[in-house]
Amino acid sequence: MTTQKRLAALLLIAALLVSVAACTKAPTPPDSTPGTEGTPGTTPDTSQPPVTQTAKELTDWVTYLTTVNEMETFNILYSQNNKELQVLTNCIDPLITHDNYGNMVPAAAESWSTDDNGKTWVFQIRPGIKWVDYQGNPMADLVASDWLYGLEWVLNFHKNEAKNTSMPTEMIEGAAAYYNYTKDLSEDEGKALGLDVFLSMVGIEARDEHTLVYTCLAPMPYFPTLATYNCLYPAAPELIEQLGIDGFRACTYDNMWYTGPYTITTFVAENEKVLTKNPSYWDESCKRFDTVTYKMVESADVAFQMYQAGQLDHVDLTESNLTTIYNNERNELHDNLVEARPTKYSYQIHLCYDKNQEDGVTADDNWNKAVANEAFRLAWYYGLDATNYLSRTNFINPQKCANYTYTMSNLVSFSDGTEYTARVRELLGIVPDDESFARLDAEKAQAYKAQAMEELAAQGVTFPVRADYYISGSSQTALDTANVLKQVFTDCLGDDFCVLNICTYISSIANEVRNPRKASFYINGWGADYGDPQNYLGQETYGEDNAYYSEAYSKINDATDPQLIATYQHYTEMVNAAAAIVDDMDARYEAYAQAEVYMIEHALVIPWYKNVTWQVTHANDYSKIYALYGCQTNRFVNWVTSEDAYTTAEYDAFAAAYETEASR
Amino acid sequence: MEKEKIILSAKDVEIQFSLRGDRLTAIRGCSLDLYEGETLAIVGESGSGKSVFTKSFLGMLDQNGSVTGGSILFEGEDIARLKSEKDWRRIRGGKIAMVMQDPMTSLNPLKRIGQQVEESILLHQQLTPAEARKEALHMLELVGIPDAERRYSQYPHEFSGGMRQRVVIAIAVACRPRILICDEPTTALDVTIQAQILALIRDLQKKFGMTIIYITHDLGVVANVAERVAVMYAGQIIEIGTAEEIFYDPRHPYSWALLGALPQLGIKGEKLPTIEGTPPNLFNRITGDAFAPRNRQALQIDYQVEPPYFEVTSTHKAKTWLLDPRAPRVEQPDSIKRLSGRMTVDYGSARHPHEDPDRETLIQVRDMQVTFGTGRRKFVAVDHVSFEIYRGETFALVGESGSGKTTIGRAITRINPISAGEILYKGRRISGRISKELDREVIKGCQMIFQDPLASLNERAKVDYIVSEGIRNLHMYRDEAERQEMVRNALCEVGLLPEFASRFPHEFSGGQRQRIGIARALIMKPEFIVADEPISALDVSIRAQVLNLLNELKTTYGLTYLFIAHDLSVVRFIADRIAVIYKGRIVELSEAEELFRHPLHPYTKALLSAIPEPDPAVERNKDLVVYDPSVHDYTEDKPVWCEILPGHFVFGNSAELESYRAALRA
Amino acid sequence: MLKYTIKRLLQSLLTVFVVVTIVFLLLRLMPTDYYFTEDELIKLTDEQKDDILQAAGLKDSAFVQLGRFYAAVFRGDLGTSRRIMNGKPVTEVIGDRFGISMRMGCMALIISLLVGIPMGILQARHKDGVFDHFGTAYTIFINAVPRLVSYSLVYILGVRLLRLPAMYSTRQPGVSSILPILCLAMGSIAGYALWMRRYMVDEMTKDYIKLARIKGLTPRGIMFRHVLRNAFVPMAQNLPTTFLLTIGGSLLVERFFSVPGMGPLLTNSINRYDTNVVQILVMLYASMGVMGMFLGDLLMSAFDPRIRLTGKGGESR
Amino acid sequence: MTDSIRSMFDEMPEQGGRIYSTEALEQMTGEPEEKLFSFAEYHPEEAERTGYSDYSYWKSVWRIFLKKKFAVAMVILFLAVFVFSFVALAIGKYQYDSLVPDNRQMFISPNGEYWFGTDNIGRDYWCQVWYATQTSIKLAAIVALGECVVGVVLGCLWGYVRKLDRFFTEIYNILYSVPTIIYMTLIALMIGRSFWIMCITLILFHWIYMAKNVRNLVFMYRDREYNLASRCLGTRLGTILSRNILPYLISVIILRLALSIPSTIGYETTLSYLGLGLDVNTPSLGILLRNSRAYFLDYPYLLIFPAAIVSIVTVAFYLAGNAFSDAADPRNHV
Repeated sequence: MTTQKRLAALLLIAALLVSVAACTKAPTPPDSTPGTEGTPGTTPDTSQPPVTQTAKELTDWVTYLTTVNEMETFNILYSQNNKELQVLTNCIDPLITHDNYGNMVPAAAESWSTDDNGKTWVFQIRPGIKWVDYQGNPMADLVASDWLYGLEWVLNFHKNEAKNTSMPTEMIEGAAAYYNYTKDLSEDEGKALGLDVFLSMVGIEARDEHTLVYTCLAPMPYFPTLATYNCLYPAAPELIEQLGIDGFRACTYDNMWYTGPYTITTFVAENEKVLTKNPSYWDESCKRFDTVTYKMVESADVAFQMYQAGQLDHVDLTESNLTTIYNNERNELHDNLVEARPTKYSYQIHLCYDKNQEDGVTADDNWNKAVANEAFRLAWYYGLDATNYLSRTNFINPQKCANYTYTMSNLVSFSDGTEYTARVRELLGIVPDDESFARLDAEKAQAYKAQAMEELAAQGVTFPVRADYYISGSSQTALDTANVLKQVFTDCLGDDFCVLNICTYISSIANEVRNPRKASFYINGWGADYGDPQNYLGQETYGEDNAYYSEAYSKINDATDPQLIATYQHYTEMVNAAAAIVDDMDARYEAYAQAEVYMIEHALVIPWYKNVTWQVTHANDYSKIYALYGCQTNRFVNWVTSEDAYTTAEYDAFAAAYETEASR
Repeated sequence: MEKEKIILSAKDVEIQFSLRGDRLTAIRGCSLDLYEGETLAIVGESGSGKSVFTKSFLGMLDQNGSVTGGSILFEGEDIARLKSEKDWRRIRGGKIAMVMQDPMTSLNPLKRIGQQVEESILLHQQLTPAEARKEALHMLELVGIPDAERRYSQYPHEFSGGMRQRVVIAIAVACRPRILICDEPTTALDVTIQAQILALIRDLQKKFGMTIIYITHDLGVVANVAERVAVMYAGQIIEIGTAEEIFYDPRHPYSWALLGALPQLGIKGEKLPTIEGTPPNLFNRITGDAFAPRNRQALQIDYQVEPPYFEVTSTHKAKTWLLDPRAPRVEQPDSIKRLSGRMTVDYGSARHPHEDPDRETLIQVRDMQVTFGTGRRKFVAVDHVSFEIYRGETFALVGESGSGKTTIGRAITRINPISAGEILYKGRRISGRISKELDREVIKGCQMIFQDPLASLNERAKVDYIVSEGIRNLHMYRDEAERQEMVRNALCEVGLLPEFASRFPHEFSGGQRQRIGIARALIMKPEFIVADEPISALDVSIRAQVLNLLNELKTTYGLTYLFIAHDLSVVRFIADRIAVIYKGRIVELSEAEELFRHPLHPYTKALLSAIPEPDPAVERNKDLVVYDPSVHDYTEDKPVWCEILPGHFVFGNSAELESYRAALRA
Repeated sequence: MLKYTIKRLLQSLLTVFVVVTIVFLLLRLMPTDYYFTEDELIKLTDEQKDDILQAAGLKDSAFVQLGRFYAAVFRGDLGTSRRIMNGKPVTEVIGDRFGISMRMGCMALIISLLVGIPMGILQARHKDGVFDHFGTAYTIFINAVPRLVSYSLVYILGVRLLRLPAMYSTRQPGVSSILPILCLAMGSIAGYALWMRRYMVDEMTKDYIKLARIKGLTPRGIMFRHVLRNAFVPMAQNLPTTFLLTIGGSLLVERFFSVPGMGPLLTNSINRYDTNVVQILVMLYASMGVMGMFLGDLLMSAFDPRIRLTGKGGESR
Repeated sequence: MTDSIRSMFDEMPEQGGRIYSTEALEQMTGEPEEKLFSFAEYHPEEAERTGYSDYSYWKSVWRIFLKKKFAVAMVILFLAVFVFSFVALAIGKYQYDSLVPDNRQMFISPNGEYWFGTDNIGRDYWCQVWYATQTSIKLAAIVALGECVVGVVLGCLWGYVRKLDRFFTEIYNILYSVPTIIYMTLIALMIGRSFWIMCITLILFHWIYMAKNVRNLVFMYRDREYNLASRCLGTRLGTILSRNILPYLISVIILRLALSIPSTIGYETTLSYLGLGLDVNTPSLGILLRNSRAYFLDYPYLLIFPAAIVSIVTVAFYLAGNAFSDAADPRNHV
């Protein structure tokens, strides 16, 4: 090759490399507001006097999320995941939010009322709320019709892609029809739809700028609790106009509009996001941080190291961290171990009543006969000691995780302040105990076991009964937990009765396990969507399409045992009767409690545990919003914090104070 | 020869290598005086230590070797004692330089030719870069590189082998060394190029007054360049003298053997004198004369006492007991006498198969073309070639490397597919798709012997398997016993011991391996054998063995050969008819003696003139004919393949043919 | 030259096309449950899931989707992400991330070239010396021991002893990049040192080196004028690939140190069934792969005059 | 002896040549002059035998390999670890199959009862580590063998059959130009994770490198003269490949085999770390390493034991492979 050619080759390479390099031009550094600069405010300030009761509060909060929990969308109407909602809930105000005791408090709606036992609901929208951009510049006024646009968006198949439709379609008049109507349109037609058809079909209207009216399918006394949920959030038509349909769905932190207490000012995917106080927020009285920073970490372990390095203000503890700190009294964090509040999920053992063999086709008669036998189920109910299992989550106070009811505690309360699940426990005769699993009754368990073995042997059931339990093949934690569970079965019921068989699925529990009905039972948690026991108990009814667990898990509708079916039918009647009571809430709750007790006493579903973990933190969890439904929990408003991490003693005091205050 | 100044004096040099835990004594007490300005040739077979010995003058022994005894005096210093690279740098280049065997690898492929020459100029002559560049250009011109200005900035791969060797020589000479060691500088080159390089070395020696040590295994080459000749065997110089003395009056039986084995001195139809066996294993201690086991005229004492040097003349010494007055008188062999003119050369009664009316055409090649590659990379290796081979003859194909001669051989044995024309075997077409039976018949009937005895045997298989591979494939035996018998017979046939069957090829010497290759072909009882340069990779002493064997087999079995060679000297000895091939075209084809007597095509003439004659008197006075393809002007007058005399074909256009006819008439 | 370039580019295009099609079809064989988050899987009914998939266009047959995809690509529309960041154009999703991967990768590349190559040279020059043994031990350790283990070691040493940040931070890109860059460079230093040494040792046994010695050239001169450049040629072939692959980022390192780069994007997008991102990423990686090979050949031809880039492949003669 | 002859030689100058004295010669050899200076009998067979060389390729390979002390030591260490993994399981106080989680025993540092301590759910780590060692070695060995078998067979075809060249080159490009992790992820998510799936996928994506290597060698040997000779003799393709070419590839195959083991183990750990490796029911060293990732700052022993074993295995094979490749290079047979 001649020199020229070689030169040409070199030039070509250079050109290609340069063009590649040009495409990779260093991204502009994320906009950072002055407030977010510098180290977070947790650096211990040595010049401060020793800790006093009136430790200084934090003005900036630094928290973390694991990278798998990175946001996938900024559109709150589109999101169905906690990972986005926990951030976005700070950005846009709902009609109603909660306080730290779980009470509904006004947000964008100043007040709400119904005149017909909950068939139509009128919300008075607070005047003067502004939509702002991410830098806090006012863009438009928030008016009642924004909720119309918001709901239209949600229900329009082509705009929100079928996300978040389940609750509105179940509750609001005409919502399902409108959804189906848009689904049949072509994409372009659907996207072109305005409010006209929507308003003519769906039970929602804006009487004036500040009056919003919803019409439900039936009287729904709990409808306002739905108003805390993101499916009933507003959307600014101006913004939709500006960004276009696709653009609005894919809005980003720097082009979306805000009405909430914070705006997102920095976002680096999988690394960091910063929320900054919204200067135009309507509620000037509420306490807010100047900035809230989320650090995205690869694992909880990394978070712990960052906490130790003073880079985070709180951290949830992993098994190993907790063990190390707890077992070593001289550990600097030993006194700072504090228990978090329970998460909103209530975990149950969901039995499958129409199980198949491993081939997924032929029925597993042995199991189906056994599980239809009430004595068999009650042997589990009374015999299984969850303590070791609970220790997986909380080995210091395992009983804090004990769950004796189907409904999650603190969901609703009677008018006298009695908490609903306390009433259920009372009816069940269970007194929670810090030392042992209160439900346990070895004698009864033995008796039921003997009875079940006798009855079932007569039906030709062979013992031990094999119970197939499925876990994800990729999760080490699930395997560890399953091994513990297996040991629990062995220890409590003996290997002659029932043996746990741990199986794995690859990717989809629905396709691989649930639909072919390969598992004997599932341990699954349910978090409430709205504030009514119906949301829990309605999932287990017999013969009803929208009973999620009956349909997807227990397959009770395909069971054949007449006695079992009768029991279920009775339970279903009790639930429906309770649902029909819409004028007296106490009576309604009492009826639900009776139904729940019936369900548990016949061990149709076996309550199992709830999540109470340990942490070290600079924030008082009891000052945070606490709600079991909706998406308000993670709003950074009115938090009580301290420059020094709280101690176990301080937290115990908080808890005690909270209990007293709550029961008042 | 008048006494001149001794420039370098090696005394009792002993060089040892450690190899696989053993010690190998490569040079066993070798002494040599080198005179200023002379050209000394060191001749010997591979493994004789000629190269190692001279490398020790430069400190260029391989890592595992060292001078373990003796001294090498150069400029008043014993350079055998030098250890560090730093010390050696005083000697290397500026004092003693070297030209290595393989020009293809001895230039840095990534540096411009000019720079590489310049580098040694800058190292050894105090010149500015500009002057050095001028000097480098001058050097390039001096070694005969035309258009030096342009060539200066080219890379080695743009040069042919001969040109590269010229560059290597230029680099060595540019150091202005006092001694230039040429280590087989032409072995890797074509005959015509070899002749040119030899001439160049002679010129340069005259111009710069260097002392030259010329190392070669080929006595024919020596006659051309050397004033003095040293013959080495098994790490010792066994005879040394002026070129005339060594060629006309050699005294050591090994020198006789070496000279006698040259096919140039052979008589057609007769056996060449050979040296049986292989050189001794230098791992072992050698007692007596190392050559004794291979010497038919060895004396008892040869096996027991190492002979001293006997001075024949003041310049001629030989290390053999035969010169001892007590020893019986042994006549020099006939071939030596022929050389020294005491007998006349007779090429014997050549057969003329093409004149035989009953001749049977065994192989017919018609208009054959072989191409490699496709599209723009298409390369025509053989271009419309036609010839016939008659039963019982030896048909030789001669040409330089890359001329397509091997391709023709492989096309006939169907290793390479042909792209046009056809090949007939006993009148039946064997090119392209053929029936199974014919395929079997051709496999049986046509066999091949390969060039490189190292590469042509499967190192990982036993001789037994190698030899019986063909009969296995065609199931040419009834049972295992018969197969073994066939293998044994084949081995005996080629002069190997039957017990060799259970050994692996690496245990054999080159000549033995080549004979295994012949046995492999022979066992098929073929009628026709393509011998692809069967001797060119062999040492001179072994060549004769193989040539004799081939001739013997031919008479025994009535074999027909297609003998491919690059060297006309060998061909003259063995072939009945010769075809000369140049760049894929046969340019001349004729009965052997006719070709030698009346070469027509200029390329044939060039090839003939390049044959190294083992006769200093002839060599020194011969005119080298250089072939220049541009003499042909084929733009208008297209050349044709024309039978200019009965049995004598030549390729040329009408004008050329006319001139050839005129030459023949003259 | 031009003709060759065009031919190579067309060939590369074909390879990329085949790779993307294969991955595209493989993706469609994946269970669609990956499209949903755990939160969604807990609550959504199969019907709702179907609706969502239908809205996302993932319900059509694979070939219809493939046709649509290529039609869009042909129009220059690379589509939008669905699960990495909903609705964000894939180009932006990738654009956000590859800058950081590339900066880090380039730093590591520069460091490893600056350290690895001199290390290889020194090792080759002082073959069998103390430094050579030390270097060899290092290369053996790095090459043999699984990366996970050596990164863990770096992690422990860096975080515990040197108190370096365990996590990449956009606020202190300098300090927090030390450990990831160290991990990245650690391996490639070993690679460069190993190959440089090997090629140089190989080169030093060549005949032309003997000739250079015979000329009287000093070992230094031989090293710098002859060996170095020749040994560098085979290294040069891999350089563009290595360079381009820095854009791809290192999955392991970026996961380890929470670097918001390209590395984890690929597995994340597959895990989340974000088909558009996967396809474009595969297209990108495949193009980089083939471009790397092509540029490598070009670069080699620039260094090595023997190589003529004509016809197929960069074959030397 | 040479010296004594020379001195005699110098003392005895005579007219034309210089001669050793008869007396001295007779004395030296013990034979009379007439006998010494008579012709010896000539044995052509002896001449044939002289050049016999005792060089053997494999013997030399083995000899040079043994010279690499460190590599040999590492191989012995590896063998010790491998054998010990069986012994360890037998002498351990707990059986892998009957391990029970026990939250009172979690994170116990190595002691007399738990030689390698306990893990996060209180199970003995000793038997887990050794069990995992066996799994990993088994996996690596199977993958290495599989790669070799597939790679050699297809590589031979690739190299020998010119028509297939294009096809295989395209496959190579496809596999080479895209990070394997894509395919691995897809497969893990589609088919799942298990020991055999892992084996097969690793073989599926790695054979090509072996094949490429083999192909280049076959290319080199394909047109060697001895293969031409075989073709000339009508030897079939299969026989040529297996008898003529394969034996030359053995050293390369062994090298690849040895180097494939550390790379497989390394790959397995990476994949396991990413959650794409074996399923959690089949503990390999990779899985243990991944699990320890969450704990190693608090409980370093959970990392150290598997890491040390992984390192021993991989370094041993790496060194052995390289030592072997040095030894197999005929240039080093000096």
